[in-house]
Amino acid sequence: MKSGVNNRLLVVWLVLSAITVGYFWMDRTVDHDGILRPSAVVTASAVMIALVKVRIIFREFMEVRKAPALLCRLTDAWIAIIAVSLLGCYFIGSAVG
Amino acid sequence: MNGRRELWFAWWTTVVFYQLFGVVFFVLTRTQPPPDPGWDASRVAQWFHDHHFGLLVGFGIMFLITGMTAPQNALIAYSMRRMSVSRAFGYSYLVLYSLSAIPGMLLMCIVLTVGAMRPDRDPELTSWLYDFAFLSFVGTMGVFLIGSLVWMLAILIDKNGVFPKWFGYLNLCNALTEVVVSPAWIFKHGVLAWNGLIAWWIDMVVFGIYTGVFLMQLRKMIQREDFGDGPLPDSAPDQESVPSTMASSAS
Amino acid sequence: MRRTNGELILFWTLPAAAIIWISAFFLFPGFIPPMSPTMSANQVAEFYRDPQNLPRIRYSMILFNWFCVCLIPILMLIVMQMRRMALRTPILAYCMLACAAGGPVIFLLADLFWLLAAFRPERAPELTQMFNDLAWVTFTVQVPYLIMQSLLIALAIYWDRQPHKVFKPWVAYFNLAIAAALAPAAFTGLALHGVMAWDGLLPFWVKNIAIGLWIIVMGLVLGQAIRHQRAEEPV
Amino acid sequence: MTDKSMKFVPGQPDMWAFVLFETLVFTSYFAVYLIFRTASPQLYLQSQAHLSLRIGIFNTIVLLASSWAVARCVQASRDGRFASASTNAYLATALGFVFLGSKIFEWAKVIRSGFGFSTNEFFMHYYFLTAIHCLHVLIGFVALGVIIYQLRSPARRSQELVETGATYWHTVDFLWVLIFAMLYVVR
Repeated sequence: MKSGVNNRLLVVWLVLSAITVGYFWMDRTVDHDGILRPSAVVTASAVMIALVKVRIIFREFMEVRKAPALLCRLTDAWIAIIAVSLLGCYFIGSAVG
Repeated sequence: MNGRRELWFAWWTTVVFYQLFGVVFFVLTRTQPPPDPGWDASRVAQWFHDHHFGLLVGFGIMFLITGMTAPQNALIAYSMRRMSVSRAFGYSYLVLYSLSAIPGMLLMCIVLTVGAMRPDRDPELTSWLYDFAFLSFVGTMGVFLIGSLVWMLAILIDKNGVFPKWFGYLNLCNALTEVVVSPAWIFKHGVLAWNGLIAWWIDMVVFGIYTGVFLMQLRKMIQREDFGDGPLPDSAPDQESVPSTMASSAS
Repeated sequence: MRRTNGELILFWTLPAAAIIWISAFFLFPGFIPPMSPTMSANQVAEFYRDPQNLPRIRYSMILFNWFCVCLIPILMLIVMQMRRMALRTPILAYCMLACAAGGPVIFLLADLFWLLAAFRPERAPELTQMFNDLAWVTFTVQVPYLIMQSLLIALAIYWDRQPHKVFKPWVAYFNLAIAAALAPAAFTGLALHGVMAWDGLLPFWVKNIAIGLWIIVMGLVLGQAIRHQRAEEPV
Repeated sequence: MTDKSMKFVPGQPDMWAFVLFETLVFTSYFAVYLIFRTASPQLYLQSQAHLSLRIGIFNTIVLLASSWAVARCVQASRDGRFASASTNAYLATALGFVFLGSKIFEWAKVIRSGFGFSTNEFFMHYYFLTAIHCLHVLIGFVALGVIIYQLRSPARRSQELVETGATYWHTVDFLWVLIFAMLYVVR
């Protein structure tokens, strides 16, 4: 039972690390011929992937999974707030600028 | 014998002080939100010209009332005296925060008064006074930083339950704003300048929340105070029935 | 033989310090009569460059630099007396402690500005004038903690409900009057001439006489209170 | 295991208040950064190209591993396996120092390439965000120290404090995940 719990944590860490390494691939796809260009798709996916990782950390490492519903909802609400503010700032800023 | 009224005196003085502080800095002198650090000398001279009377009257009021910061520091020091921690915490806070008012606020009031007094002064000198004033005001950090950390530590290790622990952690948030403001010494433009989005606006919101919360927490503490030295009761005692040791010679 | 607690020694430093304060006050050539804020930059520079004035400015301000903080032990003795009053909490004593640090330090700042102005009188007159302004404004507006101290003492006496009060009630009224006399000095920035200028009736004469009077009167009642305390308390 | 049926808040709920508040503060920093970024995208893109994504990913994985160690520490301590809990706490601290060292290495590298705090807007944000996060890491060492101190003596061993310290350390971790995405990946 105990090792089962610890294996779960190991899997969580492996998943998180794999997602992180995935950024490599994402970074490569945007640039052609070494020219840097802004990309709303990359930005939006980077933010969303980061938030997925944050949510996994909340749920698994920080044990929100086992916590009362209030804390679950609060952390989810916070992730929504972060997503809305970051993407909102980026897209509104891009539209205005 | 009413010990609580001594505490209420300190609390109300603090509340009134913050009201007046807000009026003077945000309305009368217009020094908050702060003007631009990137202005050239003639624009700075123009600013002094535009706010001549506001500055002189506003800071006159500050010179009159800055003493009202003393009861606030005293009350916070008293809150630590009520905790299970050493008296050294309360005394440290008292000294740190009493010290902080001079470089952290009065110096600005004095220097801007000097700047506003002589509109015919060489704009280069006026501009130096302007920098001196705002940088001493926003750039006095250590006393507030260490003071907040002292209060935080006292709250976190206290066993008498004077304040909730989350309020201790909030002190850490306030202490961090003093770190965030430090680039104001380096940047004349942008979000980290003394009027910047991060160094001023976000810090001000955190400080505003912190101030509001600590006033409420001190209020609660006074309501619950039983003048003993054990755990602070959750609700207010009806009477001050606990025998007084300090005032026993009084009646 | 009673144990020496040193309070009387601290108390008797007051007359000694007062003599030094008074001599330094009269030694500084800018106090009698007070320098006018309407002096031009060149006049201010001349004042500091005058070989008659320069040594007197420096020596008087060095004296103040040494001894202006001598007020702090006296304030601490007042704090000790406040702790004897019939107060439930030490909060007023803490307030006094908080004020005690402030007052003399503001004076110390003014002292530094004067010494800076006098250090290189050959500097551009505008700079000397600016330091002189900083010194005079700081010196004149040093009232906030002195006002608060007086109000705190008055409040403490009012709340000190016991048959033998530590300080008599008239001391409270006296302190209120002093606080009122100090208040106008806060607004000295508003005028370069007239009664409100830093050399005017209210910010200079009334304020400084009030401070002097407060030190003398509080010194006397403090001495009395300490004597009573020593008579009352067992050896 | 009774975990499924028993709902509990890990550590002091008070620490959660701090975590949520501090997350909001950081979100506001990120929002400011993104707004200014969209105002001059080329400047940010070209400056960003001087950062090494490799070091960023390495840092992220190290900090994730440190978080993982702390999570193991909490579970071990809850099961009464204090020796294992201590080992994991030390491991987390060591990984924290690896992160710190690699951070300092990266700063030194960027400074040597001629990009300082006041070089341009991007690097201002870069140094500001990484430095304020680094400060949180340093405070995190105090939290880890509290955990280790709690585990060392049978007389103390407050599970609540262990969990509270762990919650703080995970916060340091997920804030870095966000900062990493902001500084290294966002386009």
